[in-house]
Amino acid sequence: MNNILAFPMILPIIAGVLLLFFRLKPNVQRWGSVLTMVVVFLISLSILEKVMDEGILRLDFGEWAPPFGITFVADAFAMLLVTTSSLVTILCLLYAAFAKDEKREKFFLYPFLLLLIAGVNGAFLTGDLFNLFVCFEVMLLASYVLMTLGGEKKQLTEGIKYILINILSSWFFLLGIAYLYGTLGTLNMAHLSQRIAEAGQPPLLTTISILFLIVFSLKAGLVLYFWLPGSYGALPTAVSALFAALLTKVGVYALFRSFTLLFYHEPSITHTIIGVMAMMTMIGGSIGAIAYKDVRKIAAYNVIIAIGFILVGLASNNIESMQGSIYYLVHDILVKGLLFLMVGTVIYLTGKTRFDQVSGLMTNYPLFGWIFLITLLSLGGIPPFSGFAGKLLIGKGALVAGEYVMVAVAFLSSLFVLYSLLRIFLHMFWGETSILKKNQIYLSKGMLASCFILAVLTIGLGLGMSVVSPYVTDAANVLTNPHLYIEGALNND
Amino acid sequence: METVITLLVGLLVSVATYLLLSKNVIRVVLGSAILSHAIHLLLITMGGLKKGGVPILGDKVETYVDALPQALILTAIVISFAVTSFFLALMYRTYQSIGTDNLHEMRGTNDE
Amino acid sequence: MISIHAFILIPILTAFLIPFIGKQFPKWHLGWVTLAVPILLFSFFVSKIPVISANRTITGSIPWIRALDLHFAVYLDGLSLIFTLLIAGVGSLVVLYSIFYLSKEKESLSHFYAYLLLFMGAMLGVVLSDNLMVLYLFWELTSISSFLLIAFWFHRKKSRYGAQKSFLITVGGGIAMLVGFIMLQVMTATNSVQEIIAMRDSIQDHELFVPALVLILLGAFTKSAQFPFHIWLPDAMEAPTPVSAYLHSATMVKAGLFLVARFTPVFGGEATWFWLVSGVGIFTMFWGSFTAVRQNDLKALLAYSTISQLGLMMSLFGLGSAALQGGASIDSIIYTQAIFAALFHLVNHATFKGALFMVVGIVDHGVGTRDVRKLGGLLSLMPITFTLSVIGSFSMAGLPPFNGFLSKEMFFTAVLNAHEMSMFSMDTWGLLFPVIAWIGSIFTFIYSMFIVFRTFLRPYRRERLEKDPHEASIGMLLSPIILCTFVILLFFFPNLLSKYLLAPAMNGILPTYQNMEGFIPKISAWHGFNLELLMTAGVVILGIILMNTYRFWNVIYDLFPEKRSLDRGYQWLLAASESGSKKATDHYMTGFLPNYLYYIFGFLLLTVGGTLFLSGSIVFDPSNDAPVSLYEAIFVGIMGITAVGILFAKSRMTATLLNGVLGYSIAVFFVLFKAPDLALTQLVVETVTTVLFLLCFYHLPEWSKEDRSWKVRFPKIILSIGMGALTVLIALSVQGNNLFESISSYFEDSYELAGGRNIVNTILGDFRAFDTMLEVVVLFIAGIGVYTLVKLKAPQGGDKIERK
Amino acid sequence: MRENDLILQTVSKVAVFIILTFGVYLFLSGHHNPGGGFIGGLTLSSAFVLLYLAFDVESVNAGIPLNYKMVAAIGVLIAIFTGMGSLLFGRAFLSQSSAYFNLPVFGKTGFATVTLFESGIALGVVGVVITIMISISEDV
Repeated sequence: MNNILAFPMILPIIAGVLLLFFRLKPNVQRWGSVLTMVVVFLISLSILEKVMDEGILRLDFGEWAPPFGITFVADAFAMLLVTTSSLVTILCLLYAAFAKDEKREKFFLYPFLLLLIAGVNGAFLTGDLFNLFVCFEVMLLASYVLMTLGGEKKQLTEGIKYILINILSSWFFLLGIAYLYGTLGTLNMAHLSQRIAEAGQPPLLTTISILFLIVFSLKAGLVLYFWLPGSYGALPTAVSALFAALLTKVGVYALFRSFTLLFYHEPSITHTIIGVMAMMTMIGGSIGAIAYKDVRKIAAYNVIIAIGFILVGLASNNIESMQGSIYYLVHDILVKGLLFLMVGTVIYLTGKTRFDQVSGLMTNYPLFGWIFLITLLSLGGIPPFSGFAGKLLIGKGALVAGEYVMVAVAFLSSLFVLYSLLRIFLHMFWGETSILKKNQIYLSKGMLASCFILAVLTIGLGLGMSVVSPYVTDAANVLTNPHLYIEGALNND
Repeated sequence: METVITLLVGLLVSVATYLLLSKNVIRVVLGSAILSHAIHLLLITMGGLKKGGVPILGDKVETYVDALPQALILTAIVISFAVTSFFLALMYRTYQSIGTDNLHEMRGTNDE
Repeated sequence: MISIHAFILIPILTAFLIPFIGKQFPKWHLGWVTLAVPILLFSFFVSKIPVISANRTITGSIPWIRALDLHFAVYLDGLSLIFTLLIAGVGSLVVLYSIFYLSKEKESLSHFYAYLLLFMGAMLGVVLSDNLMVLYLFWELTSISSFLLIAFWFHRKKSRYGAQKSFLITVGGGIAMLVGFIMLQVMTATNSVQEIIAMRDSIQDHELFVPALVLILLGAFTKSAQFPFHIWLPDAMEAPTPVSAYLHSATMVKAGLFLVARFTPVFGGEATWFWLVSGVGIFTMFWGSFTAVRQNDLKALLAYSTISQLGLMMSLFGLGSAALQGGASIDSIIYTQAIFAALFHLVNHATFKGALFMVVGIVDHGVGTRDVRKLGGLLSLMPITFTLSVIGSFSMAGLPPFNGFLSKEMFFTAVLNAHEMSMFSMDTWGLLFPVIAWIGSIFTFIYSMFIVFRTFLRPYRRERLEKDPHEASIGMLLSPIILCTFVILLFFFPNLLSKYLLAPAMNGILPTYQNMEGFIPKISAWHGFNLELLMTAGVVILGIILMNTYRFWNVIYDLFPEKRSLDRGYQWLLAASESGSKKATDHYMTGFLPNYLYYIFGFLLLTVGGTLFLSGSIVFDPSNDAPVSLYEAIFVGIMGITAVGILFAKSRMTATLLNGVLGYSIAVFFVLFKAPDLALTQLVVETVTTVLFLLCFYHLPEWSKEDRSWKVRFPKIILSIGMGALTVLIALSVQGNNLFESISSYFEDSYELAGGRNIVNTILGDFRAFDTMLEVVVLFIAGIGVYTLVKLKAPQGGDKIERK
Repeated sequence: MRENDLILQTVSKVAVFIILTFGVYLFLSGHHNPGGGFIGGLTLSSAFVLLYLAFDVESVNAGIPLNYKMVAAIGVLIAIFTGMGSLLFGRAFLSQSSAYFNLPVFGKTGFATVTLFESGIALGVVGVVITIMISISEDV
């Protein structure tokens, strides 16, 4: 019994609901939510350590043994993501606390953010397919509200699209659950895995697995990313950063879980499709990233490229590529958060959204400019920043798997990443400054602090990647050996 | 019975899909509502129909119908209620704000 | 051996300290602080000459990411020693020169020296790393520091343009190289270059061997500005001149050569390697010199000349790699001499080209322009500078008594030997090498002379210059003087260099040839009347003629107009890919939701349906079905009709009510299907939803008609039927495929287990209480969400970017 | 909204009581018969919905001055904290338990944490549904 496992999800919910009672006390809201996430982060870290010591942990809600009750299962993969997500949430909340968007703060910005992260953490932890659906809904409902919070026209119209596509994918998810339950008669993921293995994944199950692939691809933005660029462009900075860092990652997580734990018997069908989709995503993202001058769009398409890149690891389906994907996921959560904070801050400082409308920010905000350069290099996977290890291993894994075309697309896409962001850097940060000193908007140290910390993290993580290695190795080990997960999630002693 | 209901579900899905592809938001919402109905029906069908008594323990009945899908559907109904009501409110607000319920007019610009 | 690591890190750490020193001690000239670093490095590496020339190597390793086999491993052998000395030596001179070149008042010196030191450390890292990935790290770091230095004056548009170009090309090449490295690692399971060299024989037949080779060469070619990637180098001249002298002629651009030399033991002997390296090299040599002649900007001229000289060295490395074909043998030893020539020229080039760049910088600094159309007659005004330019240019042109003569002669020897090779189908193509080399040398001669004649001789025209010309200060002259001294010294004492530096480097590149007779030649200025000397004479004679008739034949450059240059091609490529991408993305990212749904449904039908049909998993087995009673059938009929009715509803009110009917019918079904809880819930929810629908619709307009044209309707119908059919087919197959008993029989003991008789309710309240709890959270979010949505309205006046 | 719907209003008053009673019944009987927190809560709130339809928002609000957002929040908190109660006894999160008491009037009464949990659910549902209704109808 590991009640502590429930906390990464429950604590934010409690805090979120409690903060409702402090509607007109913005400081309580701000620092209460930051504090909550700090606690959640520390708890997640300790769970992660415990997982390393004791192996996979499990919490049976209501003490109903699996597969009958709902369980939370913490393996290193899930916990790494929970920990990283909580960390990036702290920084986004910190940014929001200094950005002081009082209009939204009064309308429960922080409770919704906390509920969002609750859903995210729940999705990472749950060991039950239907509960995954419910956790998704917690996250999605919160994201729907955040998407439209503020009521600006663009938020509303983009919100309608975002929400409808997600509703659709939720119903497909339910459809998939119905089919799976009809065939296998159970909902616990480990139990499902056992039964699928026993049945040898007949063609029907492969078909159903493709339905799940579509569902999670919609969430992850794999090929079906149509909702993504528009909606991310309509959000306030801190929210967009959190969306970019987390929302798609939950879909990615679900893809990894379902195709390593459940449907891993027919990789020649499923993983081939994933590979093709990953390439399509990278290509679509790459051309999208250089197509527009709107910095938010550029950033959004960069999210898409990364999704494709991470999925190369799943498609290649070996231990190296899995490790690579996990490294890259951890990196991407942090750096996408950073990128969106940077982009949002640029817009805040200049009031302009297109990079050709601004120049010379380096002169006005030098430290900010350097952080942007670091962001750019880190996103491009340049060592010694945090993206390198993942990039390296994904490449290696794909090569070992003989996926040469995929390797080519993946590494070309990182050139597009660099180019798309380099354009922003060259135009907006270099050049003659277009802002006079006296008209310069003050960039508060608090807002800069979040960016700075994330930048330090990407460097520190890059240099100190060996700190993360044991967790990643362990996580990839579980992903490539489903029986480990099953043992951890089902054994009753 | 199962086959009949499945066919009905198929019909509902078709209708829902057709509505979802409309450019009028109201039609789209109706489509989504019908889709959720269809899936709830399908979910209960997946547990097998009328294969026993009402799943309330009593002395008379020996077997019960599969109760788990019912619990899931109950959850799903509530969730779809939550989603639908939020979406309705959004639609209403959007109309209030931009004066249209036509998706074609909600395309947004490409900013360049 | 920790010390070598330390010497890589010292410049990098100092780079980060420099801005702080600058702030703390504003009176200090940062150049002097900086200068200490390369001098320290230089003396350290000089002190290693005895060890290395005794044919030993120094290694050391610090773990970085063990799980990935990433170690900060260093390996100092003869090859890397030459480079370290160049980096530290030329580095010292460049820093010294820059102290007088850059104004302390006007320029941001802390940035300049920080970047320069960063580069120095990175470059040392490149030549000293034994670990592929660490090498890559430093490789990209050189690109980045070069990027920063090129854009040192970042308010200039051209600087930014040049910086972007060099970044894209060199970092792009670096990424290719990285893939090549990963391939090597996949083949050999190690990241250590030396271990890979040892495994050479076992990987030669691997299918990734040639791809890895090509990709690594891409890295080398982009970095060393080989055709057609050379286009970044001329634009890199936007950097301050000391940077051009240092990075873009003496050191960074030679990283590609280093890479080729380092990997010669791995790939040498492979035909692809030979042809790519020597072919691209020789053509670059020609193209660079040919283009250099037409330049009017002295720095551009030097840039093309650098390209040409890099090509020359590249081709020599390529020709020399032939010696490894079929293993080391005394017959092939003659080919190794190409590599020796390359190494020798590498040093020579650094001396004379460095000096020439500094000379150009002095001219630019003194008169305010580098345009040869404005310059002329500076001989009397700047006599020392003139002398230095003569030494540099004549050496570059390959004239005695300067070091360039020696290596140029050896170059001719090498191409002539290559012509006689019997492998790689050289018997057919071999003649091209001496011919192209010779033609290229003629152009080299011409532009070298241009530097001297156009700048210093010709009539002096004051009115075209911005400033009064004057001889530069001794501080500025010191560095080029030292370099020119080397130019001359190396002509007279080349064998000293050969003994202490070139020989160990040769052993590093071609270890299998060590100690063989004739492997290390004796360099002599005079070796009798032979073909090489004849070629040189021809170069001089033809060169002088062509130089004097330049205005008659320069029309041939019109064959290569600016419009169709590679540079324009690059610009076009960028512009076209941007506009093409925009077109493509706009095309499908329409912002129109139904379009997106089309894609999603279409993709779903394609993938799921495709799998369903191709895997043949469709099963239909109604034997287990429960019976259908009449009134059930009627209800099904009603629901069907209601559903279809919605499609044809004229008003949205009708549609909403029909949807309500649908919902209530489902409630009835739930009753029929023994699900009273569901029926109740469905009833209430449907009621509340319908009320909500009506509330919201109250103010909405009547719905507009959909487009009824078949063009719109047809795909809709197809997709709808497809989705319905797919759902049914899978559902039926699932029903025929009940593989396992459901777990739910467990819940039938609900009373004993959880004290409730209503199984569904017990599941909700106990077995799966967590779902229920979250469900309420979902509902809660929706409720508060509706509240915020309705209450929080954006201020009137349209979208404002978040700023308040 | 509508002033003259006197009949509707009268009927509503009666209906509301019936529905309310029914809702409470459903809520309580859920453990052994059809019903439970959700259904009870939904039914209860439908009674309120009816009130709002029959009368205007202001007068209902004047009659029942509650901040329904807070009701919903309290409901959610009750549900969660019931779940967390089991932590105090060293049991897993959301472990339900029941005990029997001999109460003076009701006799032997079962009290299960489930009931508390479900009351949280019901409260949450009521709060949310009414919040939604009020928000939209006030705005209209």
